[in-house]
Amino acid sequence: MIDFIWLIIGLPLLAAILLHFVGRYLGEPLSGWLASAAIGASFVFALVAALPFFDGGAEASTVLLWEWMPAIGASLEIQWDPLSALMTLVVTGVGTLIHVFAISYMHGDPRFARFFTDLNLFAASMLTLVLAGNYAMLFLGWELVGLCSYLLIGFWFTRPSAAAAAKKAFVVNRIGDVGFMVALMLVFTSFGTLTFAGVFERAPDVLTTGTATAIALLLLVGAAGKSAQVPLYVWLPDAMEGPTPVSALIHAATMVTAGVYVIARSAAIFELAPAASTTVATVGAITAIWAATIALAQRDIKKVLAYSTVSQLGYMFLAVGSTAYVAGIFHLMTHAFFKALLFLGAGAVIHAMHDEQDMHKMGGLLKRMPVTGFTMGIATLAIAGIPPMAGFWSKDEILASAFERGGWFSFLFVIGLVTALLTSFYMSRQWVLVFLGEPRWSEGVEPHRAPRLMGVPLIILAVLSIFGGLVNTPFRYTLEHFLEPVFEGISVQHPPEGIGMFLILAGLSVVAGLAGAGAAFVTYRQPASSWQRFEEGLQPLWGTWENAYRVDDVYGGMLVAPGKKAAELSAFGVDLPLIDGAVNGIAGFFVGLGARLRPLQTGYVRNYAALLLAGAIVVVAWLLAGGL
Amino acid sequence: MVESLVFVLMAIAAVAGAVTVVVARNPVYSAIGLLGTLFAVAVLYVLQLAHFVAAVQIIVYAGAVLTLFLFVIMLIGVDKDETREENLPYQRKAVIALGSAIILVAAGLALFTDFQWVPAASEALIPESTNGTIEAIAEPLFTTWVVAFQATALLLTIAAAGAIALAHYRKRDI
Amino acid sequence: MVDPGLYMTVAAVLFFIGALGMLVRRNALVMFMCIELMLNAVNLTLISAGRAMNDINGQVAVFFILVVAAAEVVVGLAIIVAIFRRRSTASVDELNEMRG
Amino acid sequence: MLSALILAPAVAALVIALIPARRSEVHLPLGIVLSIVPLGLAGYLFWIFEPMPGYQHAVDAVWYEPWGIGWTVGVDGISLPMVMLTALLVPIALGASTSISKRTKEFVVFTLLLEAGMMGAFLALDLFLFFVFFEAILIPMYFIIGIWGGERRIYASIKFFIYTALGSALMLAAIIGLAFTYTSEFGTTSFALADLMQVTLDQGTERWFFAAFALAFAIKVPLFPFHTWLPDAHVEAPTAGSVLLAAVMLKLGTYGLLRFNLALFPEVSVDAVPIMGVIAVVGIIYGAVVAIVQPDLKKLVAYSSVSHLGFIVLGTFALTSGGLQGAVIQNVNHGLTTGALFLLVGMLYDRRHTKAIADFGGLQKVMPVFAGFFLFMAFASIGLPGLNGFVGEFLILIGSFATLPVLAIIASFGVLLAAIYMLWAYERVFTGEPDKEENRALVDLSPREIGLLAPLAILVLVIGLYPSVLLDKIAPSTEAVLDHIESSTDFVVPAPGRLDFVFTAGGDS
Amino acid sequence: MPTPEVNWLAIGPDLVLALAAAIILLVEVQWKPRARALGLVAAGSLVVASGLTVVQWLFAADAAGSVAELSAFSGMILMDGYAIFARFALLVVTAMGIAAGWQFFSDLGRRCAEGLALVLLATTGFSLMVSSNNLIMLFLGLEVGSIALYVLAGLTREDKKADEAAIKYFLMGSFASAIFVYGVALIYAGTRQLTILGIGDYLGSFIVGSPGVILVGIGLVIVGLGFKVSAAPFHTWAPDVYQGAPAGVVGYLASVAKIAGFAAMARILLTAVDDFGWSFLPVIAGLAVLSMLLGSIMALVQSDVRRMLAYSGVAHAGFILTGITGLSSDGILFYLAVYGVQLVGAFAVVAAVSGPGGSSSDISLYRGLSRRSPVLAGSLTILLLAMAGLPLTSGFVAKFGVFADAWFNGHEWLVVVAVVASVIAFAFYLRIIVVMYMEDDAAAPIAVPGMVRWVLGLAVLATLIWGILPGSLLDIVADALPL
Repeated sequence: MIDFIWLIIGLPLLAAILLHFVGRYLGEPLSGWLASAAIGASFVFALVAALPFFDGGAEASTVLLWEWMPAIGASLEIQWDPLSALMTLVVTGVGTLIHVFAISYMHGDPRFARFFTDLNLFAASMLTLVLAGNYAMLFLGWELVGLCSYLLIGFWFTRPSAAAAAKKAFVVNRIGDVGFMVALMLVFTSFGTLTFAGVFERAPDVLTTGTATAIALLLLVGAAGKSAQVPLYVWLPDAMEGPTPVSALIHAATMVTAGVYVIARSAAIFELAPAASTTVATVGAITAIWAATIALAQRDIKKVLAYSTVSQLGYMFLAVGSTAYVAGIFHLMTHAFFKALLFLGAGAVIHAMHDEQDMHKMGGLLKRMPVTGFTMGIATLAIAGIPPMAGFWSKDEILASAFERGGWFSFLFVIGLVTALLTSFYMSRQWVLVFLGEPRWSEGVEPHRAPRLMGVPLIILAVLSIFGGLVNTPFRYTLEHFLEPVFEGISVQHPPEGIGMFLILAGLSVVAGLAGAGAAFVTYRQPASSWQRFEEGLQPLWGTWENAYRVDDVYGGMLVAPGKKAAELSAFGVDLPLIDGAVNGIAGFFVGLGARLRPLQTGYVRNYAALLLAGAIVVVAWLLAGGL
Repeated sequence: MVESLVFVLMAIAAVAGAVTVVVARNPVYSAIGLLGTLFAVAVLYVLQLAHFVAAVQIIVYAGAVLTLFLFVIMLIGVDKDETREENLPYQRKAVIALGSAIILVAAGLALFTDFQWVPAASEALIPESTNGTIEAIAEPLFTTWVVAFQATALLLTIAAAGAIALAHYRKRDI
Repeated sequence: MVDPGLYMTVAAVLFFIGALGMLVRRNALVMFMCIELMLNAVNLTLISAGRAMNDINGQVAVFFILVVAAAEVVVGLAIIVAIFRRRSTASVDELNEMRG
Repeated sequence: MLSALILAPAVAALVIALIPARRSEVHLPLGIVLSIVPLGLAGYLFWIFEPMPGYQHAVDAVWYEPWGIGWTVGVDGISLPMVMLTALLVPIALGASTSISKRTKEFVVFTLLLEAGMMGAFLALDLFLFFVFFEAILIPMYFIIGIWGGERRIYASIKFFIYTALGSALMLAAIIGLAFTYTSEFGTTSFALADLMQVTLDQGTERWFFAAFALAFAIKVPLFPFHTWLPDAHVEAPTAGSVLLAAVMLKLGTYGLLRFNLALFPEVSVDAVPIMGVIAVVGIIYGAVVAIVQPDLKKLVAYSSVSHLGFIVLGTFALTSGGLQGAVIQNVNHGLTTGALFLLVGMLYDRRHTKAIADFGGLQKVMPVFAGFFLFMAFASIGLPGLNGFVGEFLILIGSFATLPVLAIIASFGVLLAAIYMLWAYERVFTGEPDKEENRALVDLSPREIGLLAPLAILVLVIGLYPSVLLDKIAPSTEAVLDHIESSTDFVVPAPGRLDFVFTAGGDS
Repeated sequence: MPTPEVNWLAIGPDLVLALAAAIILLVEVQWKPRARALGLVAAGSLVVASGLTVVQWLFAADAAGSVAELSAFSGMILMDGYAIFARFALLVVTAMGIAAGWQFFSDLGRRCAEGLALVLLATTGFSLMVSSNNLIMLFLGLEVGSIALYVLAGLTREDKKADEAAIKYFLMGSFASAIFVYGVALIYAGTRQLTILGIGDYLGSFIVGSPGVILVGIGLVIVGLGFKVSAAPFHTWAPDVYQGAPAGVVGYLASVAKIAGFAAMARILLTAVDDFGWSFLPVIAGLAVLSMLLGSIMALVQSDVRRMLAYSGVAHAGFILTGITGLSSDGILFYLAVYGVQLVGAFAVVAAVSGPGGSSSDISLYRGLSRRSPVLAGSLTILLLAMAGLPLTSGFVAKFGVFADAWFNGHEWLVVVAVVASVIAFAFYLRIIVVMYMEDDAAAPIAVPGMVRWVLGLAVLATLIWGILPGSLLDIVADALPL
């Protein structure tokens, strides 16, 4: 079994290659089904392969595929342990559903097959990332998912905005990757290897706190880039230019959570760098509330989800930062369910509204598309943290752990709580704006119920969003035990013991959730005019949020523009005139010298004679001077 | 005693002639000056027992060469005064500079070094050894120097052929 | 008797004058005479040196230099005549088509 | 074997030259066919090459005994990849030259002569012989640029020639000096690398000689600030010229630094590590920054070469196994990707007769296959893991971190900048709607062109995922270089897993 | 009654040439034969002379450097390998020169005889010069050669530039000769010796108390010969003469003057007054630097190919002087041989491009030459690259040789200057190539005379062979040592 573990990556990859070459002949929907089948198969395979872990018996095992860069101890090896297994299941599971959804969503697109090629390639890359047995291979997947995100965001490349967004995503990610690379340099130089086993085993003996912190923070930089944390989150909202299934799969469920995964994976290093962990948590908390506020005021249905994703990722960072790794992973999983569901639902809505994304032009859709409506409703409740939805358990565990950690973290706990409030508010706002109230559709738009093929994944995800939380309910902590072997020897933060404390905290977050949701209902059930007045009333704050604090403009003004200036200066102000000028100058100097000397050759014999005599005198004088 | 007197006179004559060659505005005068120098130098030869060479000097130079010079001067009619003003830029300055430079070098040699004209001079002069009679010259000329003597033939051939090639216009060529 | 050095000094002076003459006269013929002056200086040097060193070869050498001088004269005058035929001038200052 | 490798192209050139010019239709095809021969030989060489230190298949024939010069050629893990690269790219470059309309015959002849020269330069183990080839290849390249180039071809070709010759001239002086030192130490005269490696120079002299060699190679690479001939040469050169120039000829510089500077002047090389490192890193960043705003695709790729080659030099002077292996393999990688990029730009130029980025837009819609190849190669040169560029740069970065941590960190920003200029260029050229009228009619790649690009693409992928295919053969030789340096200086190659080293050695950069 | 010591072999080649010259002149007066016949006579004499030279070589090889056997005419003439090699080079260059300029000679009409005779006599003179042991003898040879060249320079009448060249060459030449011979006289005064070997022995065995006069003599000798080889600053005549002299002879004129002048200079400096090396080598080095830089830089700005070649010749003089600072005769001989051949070949192309009777050699005439005459363009390219010193050509080997010698003799800095200068020189060689290959021009194709083809073929072949297999010539020059 374990020897064929590579099939998990291999199947989607194979499908991708196949589709790349024969896809256009398969056409739709066949190529879509092929892709879905591939990833589905690897889900099944992963499930079977993961069975041993459920009874906690099996050991983690690594499989060496082949040497990659021996000089730096980098090889392609798969590590199969509960954590990677869990991630694999999430990726393949959610992935399969989204694939299926996409078959009908992408219906009619001229580059249908290409889309599934890229989607499968992404799946393969993501699996490479989570199955990697060493940092080098992890980085391989890390970058490949970035590539696929680039390809898929820019899938509709004829839209300049899409192309720009794709480039932005990749470049911003690259900024993080620089940090990541430097981290790897440090790791290799300290350990002489990049394999997880080797590194984590010897970390305590090898690493000084200083180095550990350095590595950890650099990893954080990388993670912040990939997982859209402050200040590198700006690419994610733009990434919504991609087709909605892409947003669901890459920019909600899987890729963006890679950062969380890496930090959890590197727990052994963070263990030695508490300061770094605190930083992670703080970054997470800030991101969470920052993005939540922005999400409040968005009109674009997908932008709301995008910022909520950023915010939720902030939660996960808060979790892993407060070393509640399991909680982080847990939330990662549940979030994958309900956020994927939300995106797919939004996709269905957009599909139905003929690519209308402005929520002000929606409303009253519940009657038209009940399945979508209800499933999205469930997801909204889930994300709002209303029990017994999945989101409740995971989010609550995060907050509880942060609270339990105490000190600075209790402040972060408060932020988290406030964010919870905001979250439920803007999510409910969205749901209400889209599905309730009177239709505000622009004329000609005739919403139709989502095709069945779209509906099925929605329902499945809805179910998961409801019961997904039960894998790690308090006091049973199935997931906790499942992941124990991964984090053994590492102090993992747990929620407070004792039912009382738990109830208090849970109560708090539930209250927050309900309050937010209630407020949203109250506000947005009323006719448009009134809630528009409400939003007006919150100016200018509301406007600032709507414009996402103008961060893009700030970056543009502070980084991009000056950078371009600098480049132009060095190209046309330094390179051409100075450096090249010097080269040509030297050449010109000799030619000029020649022209200067030419008159010496006057053509007059008597001048020649004078020159000759002068030469003679010099020669003789020199000889005498040297010889006597 | 006598030798010294003659030497002084002839040295002056030679230099005077040379100066004439350079400064005379009329080529004819220059030629006459050259003639004077040649004669004076010939006498200096005689003073040093180079009788044969002196004779050749008079015959070949004064006789043939100089006549040729005058002949050409007349032929191409440049026997008229030339202006003295210098129309080449810097030439005059150059001449002055170079002249003084040479004098400086010479003065330096004479004053600051134990300059000897003939460091290899033998202490005792043996007049017979350099008594330039015809026999004395002929003997090395036709033994040691014979090949050089032959080479002079080439020289004269070239002179002849060259003169023809340059100056002799056959009817066809004109 | 007179020190040979004096003779050679005179020769040097002649050579010097001849050399400067090359620079100051623009008439090809006169320049040419200056060259003759220089050759005479050489001859005088050779003879004086030879005498000082009891060596007859100095005089023999002079003989050859005389021949060379003669040959040079012939060719030189031929060239001057050829030029004069075409340009009717003997001034080298008017010959500077080629320069630079 | 190796002699055949060098002589085969020369003979081929001769054959072509003997065909009368009016049979212009046969020259190019025949040239391509004949240039397969060296490729075959190289392939066979690769097959029989034993992964072990030292030179293999060495030939040592006396050339002129009194001068101690000889036809001394041999191949090791450092030169083998370069030979492969040369042999592979010449047929491709020729295949890409169907648009050469005038004087096809001369073109093919010059290209083949160029190949012979480059082979010789990579295989020569006698400094005299090396210099002969090193200098001789200027001539065909000069003609290729000067005759078949663009408008400012003459300026570019002369600049290229003089500039490169200047560097090598001083190297010649240094070579003579080395030989002289050898003679005064050992009595006999010799120019063989193996012999000259034994001379002991006083530090002053060694510094001068090192500088002379380094300058020659720095101009060839080209390292900042000697790079300005490169953009001109590339912009003006015909496609084949650009490909061979970028892919192979520049490598003579990096190869020379690795093969000669490190071997002949270990002492100074060790001292020079910080300096060369700084120069290299400045090149990396500077080249990339300048590339961002280039209005011309070829110029952009040219400046990107400056940046990439900076990595190679950095790796070379990192003096760690990672760095050296990275440098060698990056030679190949840069050859493949940049060569391919120049091919692509050339194909575009053949269709559209412009290289200005501003003239394009939305090409992905009209020529998707072309766009696909371009994006592929672009990502390869960005250093995307899984493609070859990453292998080299990652090895170099990690390898050099042990010796020059600060520089390595700065250098890693080059990777970021690469993404910026490549993707921005891609965005402007390929995405959006093809709004310009001329662009709408463009036809996608022909099977021939795909055939030219496919092998490169495949190699890019293979090296990216299974670099051992090269590294196994490279590693012994690079290790030998390090052993030589360690044995002849008190330098200790930083062993991985000794972080303390970093922060002690970190100071000096 | 003493008798002259005669050794016919020693002067055999010269005798043959002189005889041929005489025959040509006399026959012409009497029978007015066609040019071709005269040409055949000249060619035959050159062949015979070369043959005799080879015999001399074999003889010298047996003699193995014994002064007694190798010096003839009571030490007036030397028959050492050095002289023989230089003479052979002169003969080859002469043959090539005549062949290349045959167009010109046959066009001379009735004066063809004089032309050929002068060429042969000039060669005779120079070959005596390179083989003479006696400075006066050397001076005689020099004058024989030079005077003949003066005439040749002014031989054509179609072109006014010719006689300007002639008079300039003549006046400056005589001036330089006078200076040279004065130097000889002073050396004589200082050493009582006129023979090179004698001077060498004398200076080797005695410490001269006040060497001032000898030093002045050496200086003047350097100046006189420096003029012949057109080393800066005594080069001023070269550009004008190269440009003005008839295209048919200028190649010959340039190369024989260089070969003979340098052969003589090297012999005097390296065997006669070598004990003063410590005092004159710096001066030589200075002249070398000046020549290399001035020549290269001035050539950059020329628009006339002949002037360009003249200045490049100045630069080459500098390189050869560099070789003299290396105190190695063989490097110099190699350089002279290959450079002489290249020069004749290059000027053969120049003559062909200027066309019969044509005297202009402006660079614009060379536009698109590669189309109009691939042969000319191709060979000129190779020859120029050789002059530039690109590898695989004889020029590179030659440069490398002299540089190495100079370095080995402790003139590192000079070598550095030299390599830089040679890079500057690349620029103008390339310029000609650019014009020929990279600028197209629809001018009419050029017909290349068969003779010229042969000459070019020979020159190119030699250039490449000696470049790729230098041993073939280096082994010979290695034996061609002066006594």
